Amino acid sequence: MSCAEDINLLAVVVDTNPAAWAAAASDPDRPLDFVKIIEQLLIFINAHLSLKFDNELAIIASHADQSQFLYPLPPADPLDAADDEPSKPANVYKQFFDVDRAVVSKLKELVDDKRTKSAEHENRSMVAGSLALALSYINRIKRANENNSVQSRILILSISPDLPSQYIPTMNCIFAAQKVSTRIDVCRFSGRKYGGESVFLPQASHITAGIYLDIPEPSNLLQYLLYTFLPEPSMRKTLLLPHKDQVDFRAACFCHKNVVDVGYVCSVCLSIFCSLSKKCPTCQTVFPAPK
Amino acid sequence: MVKARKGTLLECDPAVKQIVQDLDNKKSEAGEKRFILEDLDETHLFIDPCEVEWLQKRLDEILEENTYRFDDVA
Amino acid sequence: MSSSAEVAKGVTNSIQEYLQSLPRQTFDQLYAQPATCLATLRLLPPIAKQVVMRLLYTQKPVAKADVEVWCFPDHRGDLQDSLSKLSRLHICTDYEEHLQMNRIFQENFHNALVGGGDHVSFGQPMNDNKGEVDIALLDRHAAESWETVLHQLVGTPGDRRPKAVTKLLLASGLQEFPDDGGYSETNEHQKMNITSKGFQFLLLDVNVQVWSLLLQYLGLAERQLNMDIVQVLNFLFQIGSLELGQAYSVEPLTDTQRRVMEDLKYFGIFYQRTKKSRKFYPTRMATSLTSGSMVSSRKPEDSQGYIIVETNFRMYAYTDSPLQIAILSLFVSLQARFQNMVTGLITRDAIREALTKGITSDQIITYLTAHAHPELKKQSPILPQTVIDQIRLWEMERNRLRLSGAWLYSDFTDLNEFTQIVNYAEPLGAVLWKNEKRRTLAVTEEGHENVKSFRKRAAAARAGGAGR
Amino acid sequence: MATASKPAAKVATNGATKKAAPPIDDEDSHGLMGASGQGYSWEEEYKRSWDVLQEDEQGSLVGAVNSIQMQMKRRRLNKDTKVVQRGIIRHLYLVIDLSRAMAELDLKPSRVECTLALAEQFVAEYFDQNPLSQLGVIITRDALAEKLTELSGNPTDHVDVIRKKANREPRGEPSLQNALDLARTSLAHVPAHASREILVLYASLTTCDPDNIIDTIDALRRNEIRVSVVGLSAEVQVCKTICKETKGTYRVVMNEGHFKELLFENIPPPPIAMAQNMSNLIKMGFPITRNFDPPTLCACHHKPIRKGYACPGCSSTICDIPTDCPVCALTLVSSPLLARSYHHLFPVDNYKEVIPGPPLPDVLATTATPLAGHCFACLQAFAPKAGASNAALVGLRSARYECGRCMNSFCWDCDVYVHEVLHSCPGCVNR
Repeated sequence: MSCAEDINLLAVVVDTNPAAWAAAASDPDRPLDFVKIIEQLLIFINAHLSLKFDNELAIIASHADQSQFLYPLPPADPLDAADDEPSKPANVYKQFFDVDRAVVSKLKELVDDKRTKSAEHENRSMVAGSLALALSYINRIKRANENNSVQSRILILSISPDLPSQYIPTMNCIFAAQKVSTRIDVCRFSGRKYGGESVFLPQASHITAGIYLDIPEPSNLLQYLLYTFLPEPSMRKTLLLPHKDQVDFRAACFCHKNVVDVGYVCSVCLSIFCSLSKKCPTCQTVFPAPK
Repeated sequence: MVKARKGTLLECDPAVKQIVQDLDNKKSEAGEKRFILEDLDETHLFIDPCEVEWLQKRLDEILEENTYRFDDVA
Repeated sequence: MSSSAEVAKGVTNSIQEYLQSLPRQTFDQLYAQPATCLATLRLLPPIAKQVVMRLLYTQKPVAKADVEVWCFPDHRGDLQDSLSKLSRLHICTDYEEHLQMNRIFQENFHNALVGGGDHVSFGQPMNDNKGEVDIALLDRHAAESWETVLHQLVGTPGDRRPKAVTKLLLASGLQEFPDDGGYSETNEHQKMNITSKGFQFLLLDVNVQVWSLLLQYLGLAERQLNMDIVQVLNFLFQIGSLELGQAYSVEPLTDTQRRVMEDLKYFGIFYQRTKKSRKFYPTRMATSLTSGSMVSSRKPEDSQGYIIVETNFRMYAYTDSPLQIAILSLFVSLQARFQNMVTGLITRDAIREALTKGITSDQIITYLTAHAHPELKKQSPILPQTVIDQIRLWEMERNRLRLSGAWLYSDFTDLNEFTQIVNYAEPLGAVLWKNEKRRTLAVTEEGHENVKSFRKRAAAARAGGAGR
Repeated sequence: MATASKPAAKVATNGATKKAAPPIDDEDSHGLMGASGQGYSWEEEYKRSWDVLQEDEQGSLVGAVNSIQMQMKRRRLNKDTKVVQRGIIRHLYLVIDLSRAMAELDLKPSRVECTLALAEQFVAEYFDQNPLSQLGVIITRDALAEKLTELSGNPTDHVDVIRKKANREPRGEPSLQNALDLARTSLAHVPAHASREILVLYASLTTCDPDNIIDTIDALRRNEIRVSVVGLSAEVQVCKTICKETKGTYRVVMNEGHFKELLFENIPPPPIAMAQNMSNLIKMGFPITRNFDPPTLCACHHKPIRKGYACPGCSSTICDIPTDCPVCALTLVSSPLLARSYHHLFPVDNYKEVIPGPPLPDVLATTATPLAGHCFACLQAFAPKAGASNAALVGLRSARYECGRCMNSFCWDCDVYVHEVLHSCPGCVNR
């Protein structure tokens, strides 16, 4: 089967956690401007669409308290209904225009949404939820094109720290992605006031044979995107692309969230602890006293 | 002196060559011009390019006559 | 097995070849339109696409050595091919050891990506308030028009025979006048005969058919109609980027482009409600023109496969289209026709008949594969192997003669001269047959000129040598 | 009814079990009618598949085909989703009968080919779902039992022995007792926190044993070993007894598809009975990957490797995990391996099918909360229930399922996907 005929599906997960972006904008060393990042991302997405007529796309915003499809829009969305209002100018390719408009207006909606302002959601990003949506969507596209092979991949633009409560769903998504050989590429921003080391995401890219890239210079984001993340999966055998050797497979204990080398695992629920205890706090199993 | 002639080189198996030669002879008997210009070897003939089309058609017919066939289901 | 991919490659190549034959200045004019840049990009091989994307935002020339290490060592050859293709299409130029992207291409492709610039190359949409034209109508229009063209090609009696179609079919050698008659202006409805090329054409995929006719049209436009080739090409690439079901304004088009539209209307590429309408609708044929691999991997519902071939050489075709049945009857002996299907046998006679018309076994197999029923497509190989082999065997048994135009050299007086010529011609691949004993040699027609001049030179040298 | 066409089962060994298996009563055999809705393959009549299909009013088959598909999919759902303690760390011996009875051709292409092919799939799937578990393979023929592989966590070893030609020839009589005893002694040293299981694929109706098999059953019970049997011919009393006594399951296959179904039922880890709960905290090491240049020798196989793991306990070099450190005996795993098992522990609740009621009067319709127009996860639009023509098709598209916790609606493709592959509810994860 030649790979020229494959349909390429790219699912982009954008971290839109307002708190993290606010912090990033005020970073002394490497300030990040959300609008500029999105502009560059949109060019990258258009580049993906321009490679082939058949290329498919999904963009999902991983917000502080929800995940939201930015593109494609859900059927019967009011934005769709008001289709003819802003007529497409003659100097834009129709597909690009649709994507850009959908992303921008949906993002505006998200930013204006008052619900997210509450403090408890601060610094959370629903990456696991977005991954789950992305995988469901990929599954749908694959089913719809049973006769053609669909090459899918996921790109995560991440800025927020890991959310320990999402560990299990995240891992479930990673294994689901691995099962359909969907690579998870990770593009991670980190500065003094944002980002920081992620434990989940390197595992995601490692297990699914994706690429993990820390962006050292956010102003050149577009170049990083075009160089590293544009080549479709079938090109990865041909082009030399960065890869991360050392992946931390150590686990964090459930009791103190410390990263442990040697831990104690409950034989019933597999929770990891850093010290011996009498009762498992996760599944309430009572352990016999150590002899 | 070296002689150069334009024509068509025909490569075939010996059986077909015999048929072609037979056709050539028949043509000559009928008083027409021979089309084989030169008999090169077992499997090669040099022939008149004008007759190629006719030859192909004729050969096809002869081979067809000699093909065993069973009646296809109607 | 992906025969449609091969076909698609063939078309892509023929477009590329055509483009490569154009002069450099034409390219600069072409790349001034972002839509053309986008369409050209989609014609490129995958590595070349990535190279373009990487160089797009690089202002300075990049050292070739740097580009080379982008690839794993065992794929360097592919990279070189891609780079040479880029330079032949004048997207990148080599300056000694550096690569520099064509500024015009760079700027306008960027415009395409960001939707910038002051141009109308992606078409000026118009509101269609009446909503009378929907996609189904466009599809029907396209299918009907194209079928009319094909019917005209096979010579089904009909009354719609637009001059433009006649001219193009003639120019592309798909049809010819019978030997006895001749073209006469007075008799336009004169029957023309389909050529063997025409039969082969019938078996191609629709997209391929469209493109091969369009390429003929381009040639015609340049040589006979005195059109500006840049405008025509830009227009063709532009319509590939339009959206199906959307109305577009005729206003921004140049006169040339309007003429092109007029000519191509008969092929079902556009739909206009009335002749003088200010707007036009591209059909699916138009919008899939530059769909990357040309043959879009996702076909609309109605063009799904309909042919089932069994190992016992029976063929069932779920179709009621007279054209498709006519095409099938070229190489299948049809047995029965039902309301929605025809059945037939793939017989030796039927295949032989097709072969005598100049159709090759490969074309038959490709056609059957491309139009195989989805159920059949689940198998691998798609067609039963016995049937494929048998069709090939039937072709081979016809080809018991191998013919090649040749020049026969004989009566060499001198063995030396003979070996001299053989030694000269053999490395050229010009020797078809030789016999040392009889001092006879057959060379190819292409090699004949070389051999002739070599003999002259040799004779002169000998004469000179003898004279001294 | 099933046994009528088969020779009466006999157990031709010692006195205690030497009685013919009683015929299965009718209730039971109805219970065996698999979810696939097919009967025993030897009972099947010549099937005229086209008679099953019925055209709808427009003469189309789409509706009929879809409703059949839907029935097939529906049964996959509705798994048990109660949160129960499960033995995640399993030690299982797969016992394969390779007696003459395996040469029968009632399963296609033959019993033995079918069994071994399914066994291969079973091994692969077993390790995929139970990454911390171990497996061994035992065959029995010529009245002997032979251990092909010791307990280990490497699927390729097991698949290799199953594929070996010498291990695929059925001959002689099987010995159930020998096989069970061999498995039992091999499982005896397994740590208490792990579950011990034996899975027997048994084709013969007899067994050729050296001793009283009832004693073996007692020994198995003492060792807390669970024995499950998948029978390939008719039900055999002795197998039923063993399974009952050891809390295993005994099922008899009806056809190839049913065979696979029954075999794969043994893949999810079994719940642990409270009485045998030997839960414990296990000390485990989480090694980090290391690259070696120049290559170094691994402590486990003494092969040169470039990439490996360092044991956090003793720093010796290991080539692959999961394993026990050959030097300090620490169990070495990685966090993803643990995570792979989590979905058994925290399953997603079954979604409820939502049946939109009859259209409400307009006044009410505006006040009632509208049903979502599309699937929450994949944006697939739900077709409105309109017109009775090809109702099955519409039913398929408009079927919607609702998560009881996040109240989001899903299409049935996503329902299946969430429960079979994703194991997290896309709606709940986003809260």
